[in-house]
Order: sequence, then C-alpha cells, then structure tokens
Amino acid sequence: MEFWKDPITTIFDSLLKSFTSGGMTEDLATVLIYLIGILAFISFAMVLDIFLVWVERKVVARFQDRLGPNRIGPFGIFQPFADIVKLLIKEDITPFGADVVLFNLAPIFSLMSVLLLWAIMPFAPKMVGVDLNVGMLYLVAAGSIGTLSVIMAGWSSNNKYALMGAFRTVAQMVSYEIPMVAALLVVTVLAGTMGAVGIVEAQEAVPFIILSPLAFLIFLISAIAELGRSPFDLNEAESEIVAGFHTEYTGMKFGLFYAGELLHSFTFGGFIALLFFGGHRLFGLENLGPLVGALIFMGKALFFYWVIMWVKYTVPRIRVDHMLAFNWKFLTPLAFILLMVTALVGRIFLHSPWLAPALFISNILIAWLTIEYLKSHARKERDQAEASGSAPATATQH
Amino acid sequence: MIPISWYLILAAALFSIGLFGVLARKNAVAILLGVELMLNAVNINLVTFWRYNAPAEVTGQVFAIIVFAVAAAEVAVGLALIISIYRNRNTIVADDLDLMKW
Amino acid sequence: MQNPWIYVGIFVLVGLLIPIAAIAIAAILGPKKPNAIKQSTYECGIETVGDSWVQFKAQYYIFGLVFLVFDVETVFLFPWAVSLNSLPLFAVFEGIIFVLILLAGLVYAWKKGMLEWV
Amino acid sequence: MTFTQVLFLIFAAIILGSAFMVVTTKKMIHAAFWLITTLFGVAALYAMLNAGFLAMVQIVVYVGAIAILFIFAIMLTRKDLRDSDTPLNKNWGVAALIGFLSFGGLLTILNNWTGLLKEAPELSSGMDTISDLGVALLSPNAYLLPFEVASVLLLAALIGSVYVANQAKSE
Repeated sequence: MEFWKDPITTIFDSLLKSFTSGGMTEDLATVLIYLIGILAFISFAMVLDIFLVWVERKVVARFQDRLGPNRIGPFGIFQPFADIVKLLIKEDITPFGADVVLFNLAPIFSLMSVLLLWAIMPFAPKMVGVDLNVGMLYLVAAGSIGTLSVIMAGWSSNNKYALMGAFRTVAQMVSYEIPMVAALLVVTVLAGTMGAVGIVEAQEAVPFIILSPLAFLIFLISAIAELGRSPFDLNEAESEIVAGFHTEYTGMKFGLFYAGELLHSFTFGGFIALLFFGGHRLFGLENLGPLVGALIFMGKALFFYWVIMWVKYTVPRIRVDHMLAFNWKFLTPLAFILLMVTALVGRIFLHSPWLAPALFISNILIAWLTIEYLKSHARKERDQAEASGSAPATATQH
Repeated sequence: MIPISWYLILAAALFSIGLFGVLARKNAVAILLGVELMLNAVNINLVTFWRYNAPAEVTGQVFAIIVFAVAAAEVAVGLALIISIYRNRNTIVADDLDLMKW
Repeated sequence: MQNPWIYVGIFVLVGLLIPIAAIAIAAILGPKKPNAIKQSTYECGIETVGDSWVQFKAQYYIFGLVFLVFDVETVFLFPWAVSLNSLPLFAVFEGIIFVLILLAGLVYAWKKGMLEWV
Repeated sequence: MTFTQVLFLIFAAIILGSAFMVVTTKKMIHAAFWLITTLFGVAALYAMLNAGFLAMVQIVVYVGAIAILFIFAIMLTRKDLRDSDTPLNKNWGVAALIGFLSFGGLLTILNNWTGLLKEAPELSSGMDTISDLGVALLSPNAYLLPFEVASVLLLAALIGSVYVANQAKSE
C-alpha cells in the first residue's frame, strides 16, 4: 500500500503522469498541481477555521457556566455556518474619510499572514507543504506581515480609537517578538537546523520540552502576546478603546479578522506541538502511517489551542506599563540568558549521553535563580514602600 | 534564463530613483526613505554578483547582511535625530533646518 | 523546479485570493444603502471632534528602536545557531560576546529610564 | 520569454513602480506603504536568486522593523507637513536631472563591461547556505571581526538614538 506510506507523493506522481501525458511541460504541470494542492489545503484550513469558531464559542460558554450555541444541529455545530451566511449578507460600511484601498487590504493581509504559516507546517513526515531551510525565520516574517495589517487597519479607519489600538497592538507585538525569536533560537541551537521538518526529526529521542522547558514557557507567553489574546488583549480592550484597530470593520471584513485570530491561535498551537512536543509523535503510534501522524499532530495543536483559550478566559487583562515592563525587563533578558546557557551547555555535552540531563538541570537552575531574584526584589520593594510610609505597593514584576 | 544585466539595470534604476528622492523630497523622513531605496539597490547588486559569480562561497551574502545592519543603525539614529529636531524646532522640512548655515 | 520559493509564491497568491473572494462575495450579496449617520466614525456615540490625527507618545518610538536593534541581532544569531555544532567551542563564546554587547545596550536604556511607560 | 523571465519583469515593474511612488507621493504614510511594496519585491528577487535566507531577513528586518519604525516616526511628526503641500522642494528639477545622469552613467559603465550576458551557474545540490554562512561569520580568518563589529555598531546606534530621543523627551 504505497498510498498509506506516502499519500502526498503518490497523489503528486499520479497527477503529474496524467498531466504530462496530455502534452503539458513538466514545469507547468508541477505549478498546476501545486496550485490545486494549495487550494485544497487552504480550503481545508478555512473549514477547520469554521470548526474552531464553534469550539471557541462552546468552550467559552463552559468556562462561563453557559450552554453556548445549541440550536442548529447537534450541539449547535452548524451555528458557524449560520454566522457565515449572516456575515455574507450584511452591509459593508466604509467610514467617511477612510483610506479605502488600505482599509480593504488590511483584513486580507491579516488572514494571509496566518495562512502563510501553513506552508511550512509538517503534519507528518512527507506531509508538509514545503520544507524551507529558513523555517523559523519564515515564521517571524509572516508575523511581521500580521503587524503590518494591524497598522494598516488602524490608520486607514480614520478613527482615533482604532489608531490608538493599532499603536498599542504594534508596540506589544514587536516587543514580544524578541523573546519569541530568542526561544526559536534556543530550539534552533538544539536542533542544529531552522527547518520545521529538521526540528521534528531532531526530537526523535527526546522532545525539546524536556531539554528546555523554559524556552517552551517563554514561547507560550510571547505567542499569546503575539496573538493579542487575554491577558495581553490590550489591542481590543473594549472598556478603553471600543474594539481597537478593527473598530470600524463590519460584515465579512470583520469576519476575516476574527477568522484570522482563531486560525492564528490554532496555528501557534501547532507550532508549539512541533517545536517542543515532537510534532506527529505519540509513543510510537505514529508508525501506523503518516495519516495517523497528521491526526496526532492536529490533536496536539487542538490541545494547545485549548490551553491558549484556557489562559484567555481565566486571566484578567494586565496594564500596558506592566505588559511592556514584563517583556523588556524580565522576559527578554531571561530569554537571552537561556540562549547563552543552552548554547554553552549544549556544545560542551555534544554527543554525550549527559546532554539531556545537563540541559534540563541548567533550565531548572535558571528558573530557580530567577524566582529567588524576583522574591528578593519584591521584598526590597515592599520594604521601600513601607519605609516611605505609603501603602504597600503591589508586588509587580520587573 | 535571466542574464546578469537585467538585475544590474534594475538595481541602477532603483538607485537613481532613490537618489532623486534624497535630493528632491522636502520631508526629512522621506529623504531617509530614499536612502533605504538606494541601500536596497546596492544589496540587489551584492546578491546578484554572489549568485552569478561565486555561489559556492558566501561572501556576497555576508556583505548583504552587514548592509542590513548598517541600514538598521542608520534608520535608528536618523529617525531619532529627526524626532529630536521636530521636538525642538517644530519642523521636519529639510530646507528649514538651516541653523548651521552662515 | 528546484526553487522551493515557487511553492511559497503560489501560497501567497492563493492566500490573497481566498480573502479577496470572501470580501467580493459579501460585496455582491450584501445591501448597499449608505447614509451619513451610518458612515460616521464610531467613537462611543459622541460627535467626532477633529480628525484622527492625535499626538502620540514618543515612547512608542523608543520601543520600536530597541526592537529594531534586537531584531537585527537575531538575524545575525540564526546562522550562528545553525552552524554551532560543527564549530569549535570557541564559536560559542563569540556568540555569547555578541549577545552580551547588545544586552549592555538594553541595560543602558533601562538605567536611563527609557523602558518606563509614563 | 521563459517563465522566470516573465516573473522577473513582473517583480521589476512592482519594484520600480512603487519606488517611484515612494519618492513622489504626497501622503507620507502612503510613501511608507509604497516602500514596503518595494521591499517585498526585492525580497521576491532574493528568492529568485536562491538566497532564501536573505529574502526572509529582508522581510523580518525591513518590513517588520525598519518600516514599522518609519511609520512610528511619520505618526510622531506629521503635525508639521500637511499632505496638501507639494512633497518636492524647489530644486526637484535639478534632482531629476542628477537622477537621470546617474542612471545614464551607470548604464554606460555597464555597457562597457564584458560580462553582461553571463548566466547564473547551476547550484550544487546539497548546499546549505545558512550553515556555511554561520561558519564564515564565526571563523577568525573569515568574517569574525565584521560580525563582532556589527554588534558594537548596533550597540552604538541603540545608545546614540536612545540618548537623542531621551533629550527630545525631556524637552
């Protein structure tokens, strides 16, 4: 059964054969097959997105002790389709003074920046769009297109709140990009490659969550900030700036922002799975075939999507100065210290059986030292506050 | 296949457009935008020569990366100066910044 | 077809096409009855005063600045991280020096109080 | 016309057209977005030249950081130049002349050069540019010094610009 071992290549080869037998050149046929494959792939992502809307609404309802959508179809599973119909037939309003071209481009770019990430997602060995050898930089680059779309939306709306929201979002997104890239650098050091497939292969023996749990934490926090989800949802702090950068968007354009946000969360869940949890691996189950591996991968991505949701609906929003101080004065130095230690320890214990324990212990050590430092820092701050006679300051992290 | 001349002509045109922007724009920020165009033209040349002459070595790419670093430093300092001037003199029209003129 | 970026290019095209198609379908199906009230800027129901040209804090710029410098730094570090295992131990220290020099810049901005949000 | 040639011409048209808009458009914020279009075009050229790493660096550094910084600076300073003003100064004619002269001069130099019609050599398969790049950047007899000097340059830029911006803030 060739198909079960390598479905993508099998389909590709048979299509190529039937195309070229019709007199097409091989290059043109390849491009056409790519086009068909990508169309199918992105359509799958969009259908998944519809499912994610349902998951999100159902889960938030459970968190808030409600039922959630339950009218259309079993468990309300067809509710998102009704939503789509509603979004499609709503009037699309462009505010006065808006910069029409940029106003329309912003939601398109917002969704595209998310879809682009799917090009390098390795669902299983040989089930990957393209194995770029600059995969991690590609992830960062797609993120910067997302940042761009936020600025476009905020500026072109001709709305003070939208512009302020856009500025806040951009300051947050660019700030948290630094620890995120540092965490990616840690993974790159451990794997010795930037390609997504290579990183999954490098976790054959030990997943990177054991080699570097701190990098996982840093990546998770900065991914949540990058997504703009609570506790970092200052971009749409509805009590302060209406809805942030997409205040003026209605109908399908708003829908695209919303879909982009949900798909982005899921995609980052997938990236957490592939960077730190061995991608498609689950106790040897992946040997059953690439399709099973892909299912395992999707399951892991869904789990981390749920974790991100869990954080979102449990933790309250933090203040903008705390958000920036937490990043620049805590997360960024910590991430770079972790990078230096990982590079040093990883290089010294290269090819030795002590590599994994040494890395794990160094991570624990860094975490312990950080906590001790934070404790003493908070104590000093409390003492200072008491000495000056004012009410004891809340222990903020610096 | 594409001969090397296409890339070089493109880079020359981009450089000239950037030069025009630097010389002709009023706004100081726009002048910096022109400088960015010129730097990009230089980088296209570097990468092209790397690809056509010595793809086995990485010299051209190293040069291009250094140019990126220089561009970043230039933008950081340049824009900081412009903002500082704007705060002090309340203008960013390059022609009006003539305190040093005698 | 040895250049993998052709695949990425097609991906970008399709990724642009699908949202455009969604917006186009919505534009065909949706009603179009604009009026002045509907198209006014939404600012909590209060009459909009002036345009959206509000003055911004210079603070945003400072964070952008620090970000730019660190972004370029990470670009230099990626090749370092990839080739680390095939290089002598000496190379690790080169990278560490590189990071330390830039962390000094962060410390400088911190001590100058530029990282405070005021 | 082969497929790659058509692709090149499309990207060249995007780059030159948007570069022209950068230097002539009235609204500064539009100039910044046109610059971003140019930068994407240049990144596509890098990808065509098999320099994928540089294409990504182009997007991460230029679009993700430099362009964002430009937009911040434009937002901070835009009370000054209203968009209705002419964007060009009174010497723009001379500037255009110099631009044409430089383009003409460069073309003349290119015309006298013999290697113009050279085609790109085939890339050897199994080549890992990024790893080679890392080795070149870190070995003492190659580019170690520029590598470390770059970090000093970035440090100097950070300190200098933070200092200057600090002056501006305390005003």
